[in-house]
Amino acid sequence: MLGLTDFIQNLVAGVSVGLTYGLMGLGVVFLWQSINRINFANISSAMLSVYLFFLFHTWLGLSMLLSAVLAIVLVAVYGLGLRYLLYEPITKRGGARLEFVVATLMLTVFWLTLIIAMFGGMPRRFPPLFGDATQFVRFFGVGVRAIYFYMIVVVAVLMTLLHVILRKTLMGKMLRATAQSKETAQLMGINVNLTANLAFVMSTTVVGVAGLLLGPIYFVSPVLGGGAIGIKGFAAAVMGGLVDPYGAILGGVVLGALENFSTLFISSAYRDVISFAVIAVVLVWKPTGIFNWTSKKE
Amino acid sequence: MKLLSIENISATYGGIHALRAVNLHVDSGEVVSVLGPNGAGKSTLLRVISGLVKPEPGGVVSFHGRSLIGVEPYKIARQGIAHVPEGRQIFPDLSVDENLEVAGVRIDAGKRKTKTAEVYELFTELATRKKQIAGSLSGGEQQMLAIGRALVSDCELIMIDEPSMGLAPVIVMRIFTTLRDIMESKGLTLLIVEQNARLSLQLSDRVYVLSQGEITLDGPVDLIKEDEEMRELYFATEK
Amino acid sequence: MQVLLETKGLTKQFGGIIANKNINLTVNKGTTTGLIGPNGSGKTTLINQVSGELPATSGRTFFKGEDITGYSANKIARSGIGRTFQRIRLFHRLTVVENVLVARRHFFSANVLDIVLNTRRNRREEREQLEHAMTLLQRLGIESEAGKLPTALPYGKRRALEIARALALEPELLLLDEPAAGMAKEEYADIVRIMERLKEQGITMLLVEHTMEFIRRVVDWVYVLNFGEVISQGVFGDVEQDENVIKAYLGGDETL
Amino acid sequence: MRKRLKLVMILVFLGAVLYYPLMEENEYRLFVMNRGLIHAILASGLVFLTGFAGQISLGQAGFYAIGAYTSAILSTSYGVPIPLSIIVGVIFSVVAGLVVSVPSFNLKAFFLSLVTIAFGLIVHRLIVNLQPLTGGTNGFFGIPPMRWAGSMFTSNMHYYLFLGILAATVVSMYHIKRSYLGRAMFAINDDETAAESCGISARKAKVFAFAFSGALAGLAGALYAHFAGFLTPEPFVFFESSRFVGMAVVGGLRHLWGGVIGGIGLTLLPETLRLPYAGWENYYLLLASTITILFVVFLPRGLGDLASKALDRLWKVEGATKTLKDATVVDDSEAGADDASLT
Repeated sequence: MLGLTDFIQNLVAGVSVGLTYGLMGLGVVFLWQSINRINFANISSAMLSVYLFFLFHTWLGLSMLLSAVLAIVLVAVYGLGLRYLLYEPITKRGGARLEFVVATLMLTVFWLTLIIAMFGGMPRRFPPLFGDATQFVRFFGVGVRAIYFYMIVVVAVLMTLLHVILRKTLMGKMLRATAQSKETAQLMGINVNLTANLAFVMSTTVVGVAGLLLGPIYFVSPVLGGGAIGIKGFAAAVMGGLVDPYGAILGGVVLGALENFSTLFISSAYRDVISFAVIAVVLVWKPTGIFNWTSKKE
Repeated sequence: MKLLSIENISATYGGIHALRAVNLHVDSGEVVSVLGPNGAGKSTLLRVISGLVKPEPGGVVSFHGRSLIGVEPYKIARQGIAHVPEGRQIFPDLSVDENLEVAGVRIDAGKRKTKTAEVYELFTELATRKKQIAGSLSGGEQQMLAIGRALVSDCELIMIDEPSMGLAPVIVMRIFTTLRDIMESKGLTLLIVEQNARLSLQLSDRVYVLSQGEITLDGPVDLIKEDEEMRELYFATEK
Repeated sequence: MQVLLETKGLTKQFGGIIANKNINLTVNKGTTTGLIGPNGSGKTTLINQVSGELPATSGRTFFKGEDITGYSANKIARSGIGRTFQRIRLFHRLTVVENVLVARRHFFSANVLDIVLNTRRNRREEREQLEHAMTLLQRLGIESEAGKLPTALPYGKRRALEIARALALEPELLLLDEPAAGMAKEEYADIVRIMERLKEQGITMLLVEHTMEFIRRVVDWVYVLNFGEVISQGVFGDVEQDENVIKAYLGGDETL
Repeated sequence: MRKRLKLVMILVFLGAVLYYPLMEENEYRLFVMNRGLIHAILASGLVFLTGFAGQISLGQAGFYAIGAYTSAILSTSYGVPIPLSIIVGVIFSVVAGLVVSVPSFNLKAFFLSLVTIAFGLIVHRLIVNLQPLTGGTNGFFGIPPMRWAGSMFTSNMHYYLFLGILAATVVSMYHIKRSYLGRAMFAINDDETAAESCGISARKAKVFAFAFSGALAGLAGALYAHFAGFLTPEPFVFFESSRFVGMAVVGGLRHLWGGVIGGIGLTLLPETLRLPYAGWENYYLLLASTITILFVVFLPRGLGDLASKALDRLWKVEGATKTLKDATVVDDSEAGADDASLT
């Protein structure tokens, strides 16, 4: 039988991992809202940030914090690169969504093969950015793995920050206005070039952060850039109808919890199948998302 | 003094020749109406001015004597041209306050505040709904918000595309009286595109009639004050 | 006179906005009926409801006495209602004659195997339907454009092609959404000629149009919509004198 | 004169294609070529689905896997004769195609791509997890090879078989494209609303497109199973699906020969890059994905389009009616042929 403590521990584990899926979902939401595209290359942003962090810390000997910051900054710049080296040239040549999908998918394959060619397929130790991964923090008598604690804290801070940016600053409001109607935003004098850049940068950055958070669990390994984890980000985003950032986070949490309990009760072998089934079922049953409070009109 | 000047502008929109060699100008402090039935090219005209539609080469669109052709729409807006688009196009998921705020990106925060306060004074209906999501407003309130956005931007020229569309007569009256008040108190320059001729004529100094993409008539308002002529305009006889 | 199309209390609501309210409309066989009204009065919505593109919120549509409410657009098309669109919609990757052939789909009986093996039956049917399509193009005066892509046609001929495609269904009712919009003068004259010829051939039409001169020339009966409601109907000569109609277009007598 | 040149060129091309395996001394190269032919069959199915009907599938490896494992399991574990097991494999993937087509009824292409990804991943996980049936990650071995007159297929026989099937695929697609079915698919691709107004059921057209492309992927999979002799879940991962779409795009989505060019081209290319230099093994796939990206970015219409334009210039078709910017999208012979058959 499952005791209360076990239940809580599993719940916390599921929810915290789910939060990182939610972050990846945010990456999907930001881009979908601003340019109506899904960027499959963003699947690899999580892997890129982890390997960059590893590279800076282990190879160049920089401090962990500095390495993490540098990795995130580079991933943010990578977002800009995606816009100017991929999105713009394709759009300029009259390429539609499909061309963008194929190009970004191929870019994911590119990064994956590059990482495997350079570092090999075997996982490497993730530098203890969040302290000892095996340590426990005690809350009301329940031991929670420190890493989960960090995940919750980091995502909470990040979400608060995003909330403030989107709701309280002029830049955030401009971003939301552009998402609702690019044309009208232009008529208001909003520089839509700038808001698009911001969307690209934000979308890769959140996924980069998610990568660092997942590092202690998946180690420095190409698994982070493989299909499965990225797809969970999509599943989270789909639950928010691809337009609701809060919906994406909640979607990720539900997905994470679902996964964790299915590992517990069914089998870990079918864990991933659940996320994939969620995507299919939600999209077929309610394509506008089940956690969608943003009333995007068709 | 010519504020806005359009010479020999032609434009195609979806394969249709929406505008054919149109000449038009708006002087500072003037109210100009462009009348014409649906599909005459009125909206396209405004879209050309605000940069959303590219005209065919060879024409001139200038504001303060500076050419607007090829300038990005947001830069045109920042030069002081506010376009209140057809169907209002408020940002439905932004609050009333936020809608007004993003319209004032070309001015500093302090000025934006005074301008916003002025709008709330004009449209008291909006003042009570500051935090409400704009998508939940009624059609008339949305139109007020759309005009309010133009006012907040502290522009020199406001272009309004069919403010009466889809609105009940009482609301249309309300909108037009407010427009008149604004003009009297602030001396704004206005370019109105309308189908509802009777009201917009009462507001205007000069009028252009657009039919099938061409200006068929232009001059001072008295020119077509006669109701019969307006009827002909819409229920046109000769081709 | 025989009633071909009848709507009873047709209503369409988009979220909180009511586009159409309780529309009762009758189209008699062999007549041409016009729908006019200011911008945003719900004319296109009504056409789209009849053609099945938009499901009605409430109300029913009857065609040849049969209740076609809720039928899919393709089923309605096959039951004998052809249509054109406000902004011309052609298949730009298919040639002009192929555009027409698309609407001949249900005059083929060849199955997949016939097609893959290109049997004699398939070849014969293709030939027959091609001839039929060419005759239609000829009727609309665009047979010399058969092998071109629609993007190569001038605007007026694109409209003619769209009408030819609708006629390929051998429809009993033709819905035309602003057939003369955006036409240059010569093109306009062509389209009026086409409409007059269709009338002579006894084709029933329901059309939305803004050019009043066009309405005057081709329409037998006209409905005026404003705010999604029918505010007047009758022959055009009467309707254009109706104060309500004038008010809808020009505005009321209010002074500022 | 031009006509004779065309004929000569076609004959030379045909001769080269038929003669190739006889002069190929490198067994490995022939093996790669055979895989290229299999990929060409599969990529043709994607050209059909995406280029013709405008639907997207990023889960094509799923259909490929269903065909492969069905035929492998039936023939190995249950002793079903190979031709029959292949047919059942195809039927299974057609059924899967029918199921996957359902979401396409009301999902825009984009959301659909997510559903198809999910489908591909689920199939992959099932293969990994249903170990007793599929061998899981250890692989499925001992699949009987195809036989002719009692002896096992040689590489050359495989080549001619695959080539024949590929040719039949292209011919079928050609006929479908020129039929009411093809027109219906092009129509829903261009404008679904307008197609419906012409009496075309968009649903039926989509179901057909998914079934047909599923059949080709399943067939390719079944052929691969008996050709390779063993199966692992590896070739059926998510990224393989994107490689297949990449093949179709590089070949030219809207071109009849797109799948053939892309399928063979993108299979041979990385292998060619692999051979000459030692130490390149790790990087040849990198180059392959780079090349695909460059193609998509700089030549979104694909190689097939480029080739057909070049050939056109070669025989300088007089009075070619499709000179407009969209001329690339329809097969060039078509318009002329229609005109000709009328007069």
